[in-house]
Amino acid sequence: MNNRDNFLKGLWSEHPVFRQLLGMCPTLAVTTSAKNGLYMGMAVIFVLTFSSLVVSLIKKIVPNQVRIAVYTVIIATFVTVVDIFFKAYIPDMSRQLGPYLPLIIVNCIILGRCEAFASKNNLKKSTIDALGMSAGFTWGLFVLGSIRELFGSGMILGFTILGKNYNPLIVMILPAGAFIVLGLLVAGMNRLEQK
Amino acid sequence: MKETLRIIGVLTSVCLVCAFLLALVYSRAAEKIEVNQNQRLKTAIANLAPGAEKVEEVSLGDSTIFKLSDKKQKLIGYAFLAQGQGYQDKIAILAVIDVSFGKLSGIEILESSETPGLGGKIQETDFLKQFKQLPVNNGLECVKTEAQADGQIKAITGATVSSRAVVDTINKKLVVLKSEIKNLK
Amino acid sequence: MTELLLIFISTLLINNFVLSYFLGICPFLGVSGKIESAIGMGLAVTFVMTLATSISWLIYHLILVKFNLLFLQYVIFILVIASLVQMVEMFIRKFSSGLYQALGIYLPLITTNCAILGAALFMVSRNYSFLESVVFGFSGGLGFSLVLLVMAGIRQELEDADVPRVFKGVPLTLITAGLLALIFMGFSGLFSSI
Amino acid sequence: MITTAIITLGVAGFIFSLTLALLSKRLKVEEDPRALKVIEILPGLNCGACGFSGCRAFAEAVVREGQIFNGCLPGGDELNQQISAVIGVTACLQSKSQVVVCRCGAEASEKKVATDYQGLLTCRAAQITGGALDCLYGCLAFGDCLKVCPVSALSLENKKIRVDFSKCIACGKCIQACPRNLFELVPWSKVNDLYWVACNNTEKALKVKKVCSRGCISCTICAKVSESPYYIKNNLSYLDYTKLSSETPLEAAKTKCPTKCIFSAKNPKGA
Repeated sequence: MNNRDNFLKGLWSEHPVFRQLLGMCPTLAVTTSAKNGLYMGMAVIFVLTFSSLVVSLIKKIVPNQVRIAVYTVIIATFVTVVDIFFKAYIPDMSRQLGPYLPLIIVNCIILGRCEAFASKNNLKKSTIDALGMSAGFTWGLFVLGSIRELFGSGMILGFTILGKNYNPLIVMILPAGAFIVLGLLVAGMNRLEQK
Repeated sequence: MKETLRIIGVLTSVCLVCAFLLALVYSRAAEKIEVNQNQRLKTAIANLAPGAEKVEEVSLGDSTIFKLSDKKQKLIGYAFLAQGQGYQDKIAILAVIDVSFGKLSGIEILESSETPGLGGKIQETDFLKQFKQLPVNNGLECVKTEAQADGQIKAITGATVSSRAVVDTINKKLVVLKSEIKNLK
Repeated sequence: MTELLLIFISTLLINNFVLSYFLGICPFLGVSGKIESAIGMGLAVTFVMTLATSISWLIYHLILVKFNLLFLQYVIFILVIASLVQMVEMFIRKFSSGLYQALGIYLPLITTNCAILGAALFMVSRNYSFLESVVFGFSGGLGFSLVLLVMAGIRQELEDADVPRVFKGVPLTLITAGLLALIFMGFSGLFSSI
Repeated sequence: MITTAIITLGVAGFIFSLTLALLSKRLKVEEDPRALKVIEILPGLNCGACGFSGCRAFAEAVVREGQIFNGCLPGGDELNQQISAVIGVTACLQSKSQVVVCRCGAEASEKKVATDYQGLLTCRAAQITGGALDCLYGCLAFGDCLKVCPVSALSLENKKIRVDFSKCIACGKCIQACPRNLFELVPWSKVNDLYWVACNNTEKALKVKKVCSRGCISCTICAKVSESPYYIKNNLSYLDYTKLSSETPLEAAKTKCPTKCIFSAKNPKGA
């Protein structure tokens, strides 16, 4: 598999949200608006890329019994860095994302990718894989966030789209809406695949 | 034995390196974070009590209260923080009250993760303006109809739980502070 | 006492971990296929969650707060959880092979279960006392098991249902979860003063 | 602050790793090294065809009981011999390995359906309600068997089940899944190609002809070929697999069948 395919597979054919259904907690929890989804995605890009990099560097010296513990500690470190950064420079976003930002630590995408890919592949490959996966994750969150924001409050990224008289479908912003919209999106993905 | 040492060695050294990195990053950003948090408090107080020139933090019993004074060093009121359980998660409120503890100047929601579009409306002016210059001698009450008597707040339609959480949180804190304010010289 | 009961009921039903905080969705989608595995997973999560919240509380209040090291909380919490899960696995493997047969394969999955870390983080951000934290962790795990079980029951029935092909599997599960979330919202009327 | 941070996390890391390391020694379950070896050899499909809950459970039972029971079906003879070698017993090898065949060979155009079936699209449901197929014995073609096959050896082609014999592991899951009992385990002979009668209808010829143009009309032609392994019972032709030898006229009988309901497949595993 060449580098291009390796990157692109995260964007479509092995899309983490719509295909592999990984990292569902932040996917559903923070996508009440497109902006939240975007910021969350960027945090994931940072964490996934760097932790993949480190894991593939140290994979040989980590004994099996503490493998998971070591990986999670590394991931937690990068997440804390992001968290500190958010708190210092974009405090509003940090408040919005709340505890879901630290929950990136246990995001199955990250541990999954570290376990399944970075611990078996070389540095370059796992970094490219990580970039592709997290970019895929980001656009997934953005789409989900946009749909929920559009119908839930008539806006996208804070711009009114559906006009003043639009009566928002509040269910879209509630947890129930998150599940249903994601379900429909995955079904749509399946439909595209069938053709 | 060798295996044991390796387990300990790897995990411990990973922890050491991580701790070092984090401490480094944090020490750089700590000041900025502090400023951010204070900034928020300060702007909130300034919004609610435009006349307050000096804000002085004093502890009162278990809680902290801010004494607000105007240009002439005259005490014009107090600001206090109250925290309570909302529908989703905790809600943190800043409230400003007059010297006699009889009238709220206003409140601001510092932290809440209530459902946007429903409970989230507690952060909107329509709800918050009800607290402006609100006489609270007899405490606050959350009602579902239009507010008629003193201290009454009309709950947001569809978000009674969140509205009530705000009112109750302030109420509880008020009772505590009222009984202890005498201890403040 | 009322406080504790309130936390219990509200975490179990109203602010259910899965349906209103979206915590533990991965195992929720993965393990809810069969009732037996749902029970196993639920038990394992409840056990580890109760243990993890109590230990995290102790570490947070006795060490981190004291030394002003709050920024280390994520790293320490996850270290506690990962090690704890591994120790629990070793223990039941040694002392109860029956229990290991039943729970063993789910334990490694728990480390990556965000519900556990989520419980620890929520407990901190809400300033719970020790007892409250334990109740919170326990009822969170119980709520997770409850929803997992309900979902597994529904999914077993849905297997024979005639649905459009593109909806088969995950999409249907997600939409069912959405409807469940709506149903659980009804519980918020249980108390008038939460 | 940097120092306290390093000390705290370092100590925490040290304590946890120490506990883990000690526990992993102290609590080490004396796992039979042979069991680990067996697990390594096994394909790890966890198909459950051996009658245990998974490969691991099978391996543990093998080592504990000192026998290989029915062996690992997907693994075949070769693998079972390896397992036997690990636990030091002689494998009770199956004389021939097996595959499943489906006893309905009718395609969509050959099956007659009088009604427009509107019920649930599963075989089990259609079997209860009826109406999906006029023939009361043939394949309903909703693919219940496809769903249970652990190795995806089954497929539906033109409403006819096709078995990929190179994939089939003879686990028997399709046999249980099919409400019409159409699957049959047959020996995978090393001397002949695989032959089977692709009809299960035990009605008399006239009734069979009404519902299917492919069905066995019990004309007995196949049984009349000299040295024929075929025989007729209950208006249906059967093949006696115990009578097969390299000279058996399997092909001759197949070509003579008027409804072409004797099927054959090349033996991909070779003679």
